[in-house]
Amino acid sequence: MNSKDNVLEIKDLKVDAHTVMGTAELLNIKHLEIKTGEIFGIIGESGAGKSLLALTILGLLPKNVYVKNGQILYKGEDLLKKSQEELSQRIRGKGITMIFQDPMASLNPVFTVYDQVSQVISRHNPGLSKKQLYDRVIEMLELVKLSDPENTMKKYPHELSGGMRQRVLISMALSAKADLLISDEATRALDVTIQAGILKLLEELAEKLGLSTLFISSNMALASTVCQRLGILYAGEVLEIGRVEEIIRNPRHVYTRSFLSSLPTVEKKGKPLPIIKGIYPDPLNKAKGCIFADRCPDYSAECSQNKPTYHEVIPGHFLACIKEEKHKPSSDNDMD
Amino acid sequence: SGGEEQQGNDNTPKTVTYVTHSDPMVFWDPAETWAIEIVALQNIYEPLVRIDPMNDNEFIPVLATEWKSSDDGLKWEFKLREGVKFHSGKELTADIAARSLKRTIDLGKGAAYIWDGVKEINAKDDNTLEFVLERPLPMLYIVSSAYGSYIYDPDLERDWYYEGNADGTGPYKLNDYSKDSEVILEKFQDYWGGWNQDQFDYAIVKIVPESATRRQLLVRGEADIVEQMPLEDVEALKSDDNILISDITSYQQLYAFLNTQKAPLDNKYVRQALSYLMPYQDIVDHVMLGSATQARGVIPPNLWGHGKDLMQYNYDLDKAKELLAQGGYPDGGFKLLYTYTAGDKNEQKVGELFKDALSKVNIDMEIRGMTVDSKYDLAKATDPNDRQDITMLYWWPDNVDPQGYMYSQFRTEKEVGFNFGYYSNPEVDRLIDEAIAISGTSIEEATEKYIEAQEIILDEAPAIHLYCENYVRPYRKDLKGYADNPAYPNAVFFYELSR
Amino acid sequence: MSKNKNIFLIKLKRRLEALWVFIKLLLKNKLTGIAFITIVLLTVTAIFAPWISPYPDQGQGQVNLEEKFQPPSTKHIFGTDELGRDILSRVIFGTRISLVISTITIVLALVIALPLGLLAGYHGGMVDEIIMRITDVFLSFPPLMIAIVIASFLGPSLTNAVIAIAVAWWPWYTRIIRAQVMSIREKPFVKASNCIGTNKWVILLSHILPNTISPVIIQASMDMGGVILTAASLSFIGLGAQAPTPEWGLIISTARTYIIDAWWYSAFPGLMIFITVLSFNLLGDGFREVFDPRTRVR
Amino acid sequence: MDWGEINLKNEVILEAVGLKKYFPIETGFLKKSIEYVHAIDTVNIKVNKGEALGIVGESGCGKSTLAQVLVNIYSPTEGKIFFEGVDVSPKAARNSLGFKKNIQMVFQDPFWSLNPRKMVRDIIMEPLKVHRIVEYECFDTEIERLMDMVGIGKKRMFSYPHEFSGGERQRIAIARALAARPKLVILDEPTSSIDTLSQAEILNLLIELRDEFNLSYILISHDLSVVHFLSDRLAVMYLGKIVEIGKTETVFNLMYHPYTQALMKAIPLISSNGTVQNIEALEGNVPSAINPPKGCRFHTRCYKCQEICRNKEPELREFEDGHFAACHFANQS
Amino acid sequence: MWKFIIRRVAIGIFILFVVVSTTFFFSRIVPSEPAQKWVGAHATEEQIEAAKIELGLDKPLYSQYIKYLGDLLKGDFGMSIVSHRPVSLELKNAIPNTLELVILSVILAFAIGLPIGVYSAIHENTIFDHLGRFISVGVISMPTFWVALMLQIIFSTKLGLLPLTGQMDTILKLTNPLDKITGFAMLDSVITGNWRVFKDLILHAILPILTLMSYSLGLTSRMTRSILLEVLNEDYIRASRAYGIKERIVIWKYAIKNVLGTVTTVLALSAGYALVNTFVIEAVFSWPGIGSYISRSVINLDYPAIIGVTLFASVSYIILNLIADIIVALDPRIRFVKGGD
Ligand SMILES: Nc1ncnc2c1ncn2[C@@H]1O[C@H](COP(=O)(O)OP(=O)(O)OP(=O)(O)O)[C@@H](O)[C@H]1O
Ligand SMILES: Nc1ncnc2c1ncn2[C@@H]1O[C@H](COP(=O)(O)OP(=O)(O)OP(=O)(O)O)[C@@H](O)[C@H]1O
Ligand SMILES: [Mg+2]
Ligand SMILES: [Mg+2]
Repeated sequence: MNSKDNVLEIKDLKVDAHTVMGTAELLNIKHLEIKTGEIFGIIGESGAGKSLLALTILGLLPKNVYVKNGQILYKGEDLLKKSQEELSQRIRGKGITMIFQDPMASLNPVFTVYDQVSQVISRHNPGLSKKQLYDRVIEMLELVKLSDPENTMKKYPHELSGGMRQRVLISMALSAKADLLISDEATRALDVTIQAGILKLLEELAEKLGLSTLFISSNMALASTVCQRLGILYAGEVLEIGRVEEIIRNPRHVYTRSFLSSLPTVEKKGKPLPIIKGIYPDPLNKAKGCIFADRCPDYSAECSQNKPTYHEVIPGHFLACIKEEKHKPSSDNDMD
Repeated sequence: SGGEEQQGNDNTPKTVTYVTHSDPMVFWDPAETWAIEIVALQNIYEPLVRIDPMNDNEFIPVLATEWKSSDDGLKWEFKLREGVKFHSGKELTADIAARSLKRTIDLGKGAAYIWDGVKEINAKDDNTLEFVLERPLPMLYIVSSAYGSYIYDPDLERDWYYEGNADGTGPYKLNDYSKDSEVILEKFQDYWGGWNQDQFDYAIVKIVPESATRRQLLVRGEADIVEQMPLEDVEALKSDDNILISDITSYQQLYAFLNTQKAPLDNKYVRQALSYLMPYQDIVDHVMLGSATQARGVIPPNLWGHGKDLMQYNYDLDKAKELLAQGGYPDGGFKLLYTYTAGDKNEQKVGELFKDALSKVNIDMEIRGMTVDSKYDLAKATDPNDRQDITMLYWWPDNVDPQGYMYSQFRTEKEVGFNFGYYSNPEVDRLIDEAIAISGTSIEEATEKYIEAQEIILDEAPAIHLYCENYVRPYRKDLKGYADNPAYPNAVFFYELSR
Repeated sequence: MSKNKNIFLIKLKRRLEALWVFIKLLLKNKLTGIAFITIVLLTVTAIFAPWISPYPDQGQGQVNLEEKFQPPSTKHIFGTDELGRDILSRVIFGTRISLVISTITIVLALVIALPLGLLAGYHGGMVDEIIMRITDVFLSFPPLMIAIVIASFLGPSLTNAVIAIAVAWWPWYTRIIRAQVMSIREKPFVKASNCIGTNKWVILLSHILPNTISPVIIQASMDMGGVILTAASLSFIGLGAQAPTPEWGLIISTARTYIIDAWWYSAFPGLMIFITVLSFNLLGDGFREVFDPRTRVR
Repeated sequence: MDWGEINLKNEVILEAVGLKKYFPIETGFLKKSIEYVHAIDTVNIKVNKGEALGIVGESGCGKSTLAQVLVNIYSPTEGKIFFEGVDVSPKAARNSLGFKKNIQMVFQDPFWSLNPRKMVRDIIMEPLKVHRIVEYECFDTEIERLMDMVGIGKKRMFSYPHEFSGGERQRIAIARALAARPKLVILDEPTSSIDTLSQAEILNLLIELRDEFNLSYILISHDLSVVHFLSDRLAVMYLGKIVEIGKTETVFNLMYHPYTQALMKAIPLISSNGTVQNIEALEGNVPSAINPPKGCRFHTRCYKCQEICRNKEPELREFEDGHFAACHFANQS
Repeated sequence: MWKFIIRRVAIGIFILFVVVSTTFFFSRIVPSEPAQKWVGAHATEEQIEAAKIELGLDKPLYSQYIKYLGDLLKGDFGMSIVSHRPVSLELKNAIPNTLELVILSVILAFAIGLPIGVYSAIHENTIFDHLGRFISVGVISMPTFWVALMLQIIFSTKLGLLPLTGQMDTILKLTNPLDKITGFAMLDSVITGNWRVFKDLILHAILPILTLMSYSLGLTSRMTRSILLEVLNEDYIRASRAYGIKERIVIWKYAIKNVLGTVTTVLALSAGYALVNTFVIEAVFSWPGIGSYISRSVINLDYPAIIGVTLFASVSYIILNLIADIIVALDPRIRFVKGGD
């Protein structure tokens, strides 16, 4: 694979945190790449480390969280080697940008929409005249299909509805013309009926502007509607990566399989759902071996000995499981 | 502005600075003043005569130049000095003087009672003032009193004074007053005594509550005279070459009154025992650092009426134990309340030492610092059992006469005034009354009566007589003419000073 | 019955375990740890003052005139005062006074504040309105000012100072407790008890009350310092403790007269106040950190 | 009134008629201008014995308020509630222990649904004590039984809530609800704060328990698949009103109300064969519950909107047997 | 907005009313005879009776109370029992001196404390942060009167750099008299261009200001730090960083504006504390302000004076809080409280 195809490539990334209770191992990602122009989804439960991954890429980790080792290559450059200054100058906004999960919390409550959008635009286009700036703001707000931008931009975030706020945020994220957009559960705080609109917009913009997108979500169904490839994140580790159809129809990791099968779908009504016992791993004391070992129905002693290697099972489909290495995966759907 | 600065330096007036511990300006009306206003007012207002106790009670003419009394002692005449002007420019006349004293008497405030027994005050002519008395009085002592004796302009209103004004005949007039900060006096060009060039243009009374600060101001030369210095500081200042210490015996004596109407101090033996338990020597040595003498009787040493041969209690633990046993408290075991004026370090330390001494005979004592008013309120509670057991009181005379010491503190009272021992002995009352009656004619005879009364008081011990203190006041060596006059406590006569 | 005793023991054990975990967490932060140890030491000092202080009698007021104004030395580590008393002993006995008055004051303030805060927060409506308006009046002024005014009306004494400070302080707790009650009241577990049909007083006392204490503890530990400062200020201006009580503020008030020749006399008691108040403030910070869920990871 | 006696004649366990709940709120800075949040506005529902009624709707449409009015955490502004045919609208009736015992609730927030300062034993004991379900001596046996039932080892009786995972806490909450031996359990988004794997366990448990004790459920969720999975009948709420109610399957298939259609289309679902339905957006924003739109509340966002919709509020009309919808143009596509 | 201000003012007036009434009744309950005090210890019964009439103490309590309220409205706080001068007159002279100290110390505390807090927060858990925190907790843990004494010892006694006490040099006052225009000495010296006096005033004010400042400084920097830390953790700060906004703007524009509201409240609070601390330290510095005034009045139980100062402090505190509230209410988050959906 040519790394030129990849807008982002993560290698051997380990992220830890100091906490009052001790050191927490939050992320441990062997390998992950986002191809130019694709929408790549990261799926994981709450607390899996999705937001942390996004923040690591942008170099915006909270004070007590730090990168232990690894590389994050953005167009071949290692972001982890860059200073905050450089990240702020060259990468954030211009190269990589992000939409946060809570549109209310992500807009500064004491500034108007215009203040906030224009600040981003003028940061990346120094030397714009007042008039030009004004026009650009309107242009950006129109891009995200905000109705009546002239009025909207005079308002404070409180005066906007959730959907409108999220649109403003997207317009800010796009103002700098980045080529990688991270959407961290951009629709989680929105009503379902609004959510669909935002998703459509993201899809459209990605296409129109040629954006690569890292789409973070906890909702597999939602991610499946927009993404081309999916990565399954569990307790900070990527267990499986593959094309959407492959992941949904033919999941290879026990966790992915259990996850899908435990979803109460229409067809399963009334029947007992298959159950996976056990609890989500505690980042403060993680298992040495496979992270899913203690809940895995296929558990055998060696699972808790070593970390499974991360390997490609079929082209473009990666997996971290000792069992699957041994028995070649069957290509049929073995879900109930 | 450089020139301006130069000019400022050239014109620097001659100033003298006297630093006091609290704002002296409380009562502005000269008829009313009877406390520390004296610090400033003695320089603004003048009496007829002043007394110099350091010089065998010599009387110094001030506004009066001559005086004489009739043979029966019931009429006195004072000749007023001529050409005396008020700061306002008004001329002093006998009529003004008479009316001002009458105003003082009529208002009845402050120390007006010193004129008790004066029947009439007349202006016989432009500069002769006549007093007609009910009984013979020591008139010179009265007109030289520190309070209540000022001659002022009787036509001015009380309100005018309280707006912060003053108008007297004294060498200095009021220039500026800022509360809690300073009183500035400026020389009165037309003063009858005239001026020489060494005298000061301005006299500043600066108010600095912290003693440590007062000391530093003095050491740095920013102050010329300071008052109310802790004796420890005075000790330290003695080694400073630029500073002299004025240390004179005063009339100010400290008493601890014992509540004679409340158990257990209603018992004479217990009171005597307490008198033996007071560590007099320690107090003189360590609280007063030697600037005091142990009291002998009620009346201080330099005042007539003092008994040189009166008995003194001294610290004697065994005797105290004996007396306690006699009084029915062989093991102590009671609790006393000691009240003093909050902020008075000496009274406080006396309390701490006394408490320590009492603890040796198993008597507990609570020391309570109170504001003057609440201390008096408690001392005057209707039921004697609600009152304190021991309370501290300083006494000093308004004029140089022992009457106040005896009459106010130990004569039977219907309403509690200053007799905080609540002491009542008809014999003592009789002696005091007789002494007062004859004090205008024969000081010797009066003294005998007073001594007799003191003997009884010492035996019955309604009060512990602690010490007569010295007025100790450090001042800059280059200040000339400074002499403390205990008859005018805390006052400094700036006119006499020069550099 | 033995089974009940058993259960009681198990519960006690669990509670102690929880406390132990809490203390361990608290001590993780070095500064908090030091503060905690300092406070433990101060408390021990206060309790065992007569045994710890080199001259216990002098600590309580016995004079020793031969040794006035001794500078710090091996014999008198903090020097002596104007009556020859050992300042170290005075300061040690002062620990007792400061800790006792601050504890009493805060307990007193809480005794007033708890019922009112609970009532206002839980009941709401008119009761709440009245209680809150009263606290508004008090909260409109710095506590020291209220204390000065009250103490000057009551007359100077340690007891009156305690009363005055408590009067100045309770509204702060009322407000904290009320806010906490209002937020806890809306929590699902309270609603669940409601559904169950638990008596509302039981809900208030056994569900809501225990959950209001953490902010109160944070505030109280900070206030221990605040009260010590206020009490010292009152004593300093003559509205608090009376001689020869070894109250720190009073000692400094006396000592300031001798500040030029005997710096140790005012410096050490001041330092003692500083250390004590600082420790309580740091402990309060530590409590806040440990109680704050954001700084803990599940 | 004897609540212990079951009224056998009536199959309906709970019925609410014309239920309204307005929350007064202070707007502006002066207290005077009090406005009302019309959290639920004239709602009629019935729950039959042994049945699970699902309620779905967007955030803020009044689902939780409805639940809390039914269990008497809030008193209704208007309307009547009947439990087993008995009018429990008077305050005294609603507050009586007998009524409270019969209807319990499980809350969404797994962290705050249990008192963090109490041990599991005390938490589960609370209803036992209040309702004297068993003798005092048998408390521990009963607690062990309940813990066993929801699948928490009885060894953890003396643990504090924070020592459990979200899923486990929800089970303890369920155990507490069942300790009172209620007839109706209201579940307000019982699984939306826990992970998918634990959710499956809870759902299974709920089904098991229902069968075992013949419980009735009201299940509130915004996750359609959960509601579909568990409920027999389904109510769709919009801005404090029920816009469609009927058998779950029917609602899913017929979707008489345009809002139901929009809601269904907006939620992506994975079917077991791995197909993912595409989602469609509904334009416009949810209007404020303080000043709900006149006429049909949905008219501001409805593609079918006509003049009548702006003026006249549609009634719930019965379309199939037991299937109601409130739309003027319900059966015109 | 206006409604809000009116409501707050109404509450303020209500609080004042309560304070006035309580102090009034307090001063009548306390067992002490004002008339006796008025005329002094030597006075006769008749004089006391006369004084009672002069002071209006012969009337029933309620009419005394009404008269008292009426007098207050006219700005008449009564006569000082000790000095027999109108309290309002004495206050009029003292207040500007105290306010000068309070205002300057609060401004300085803000100007220094805010940057310390910000810097501390930005560099969380670094040495600087620890130091900054320690200093800010430290200064609020020191008794102000002790700080005053120590500063005097260091800067005045030992180093001799600054004047020990007082507001200005007396001799300078005689040679360069200062015209009273506003009553605020420093302001007057600036207005009249009297620079020598100005310099002298500043030198005298340094130590008291430093003392008063210490507490406010600690409070401000502590508060700024903790709130800024909270704000910096907010998504909108992370978001603006993610858009590549310059760090300087993120902190000093985006974050700080969210902090200012609370810090303003703290500022009002600390101005109140500074005002009350003058009660303790003005005597130490012989500063002719209301602090010296009340500390002496307290010793003398001069109720009219105590009440006068209390009322002044109350009014200032209430006004300060009002201003803080209004500033906070200008925050759009609060302004649009109605808009929540
Ligand atoms: N500052 C921090 N210090 C320590 N641990 C943290 C910190 N921030 C997050 N974590 C932990 O890291 C893990 C991953 O957090 P993260 O916010 O990335 O989860 P997420 O997948 O985004 O979850 P959600 O869906 O709830 O947003 C969690 O266990 C969380 O507790
Ligand atoms: N105690 C209350 N006081 C005032 N308004 C309230 C109160 N509780 C709820 N509301 C309002 O009532 C409306 C309905 O709230 P409710 O919690 O019932 O919605 P919901 O459907 O449960 O939403 P969600 O899905 O977000 O839980 C909302 O607008 C809410 O703001
Ligand atoms: Mg997240
Ligand atoms: Mg809800």
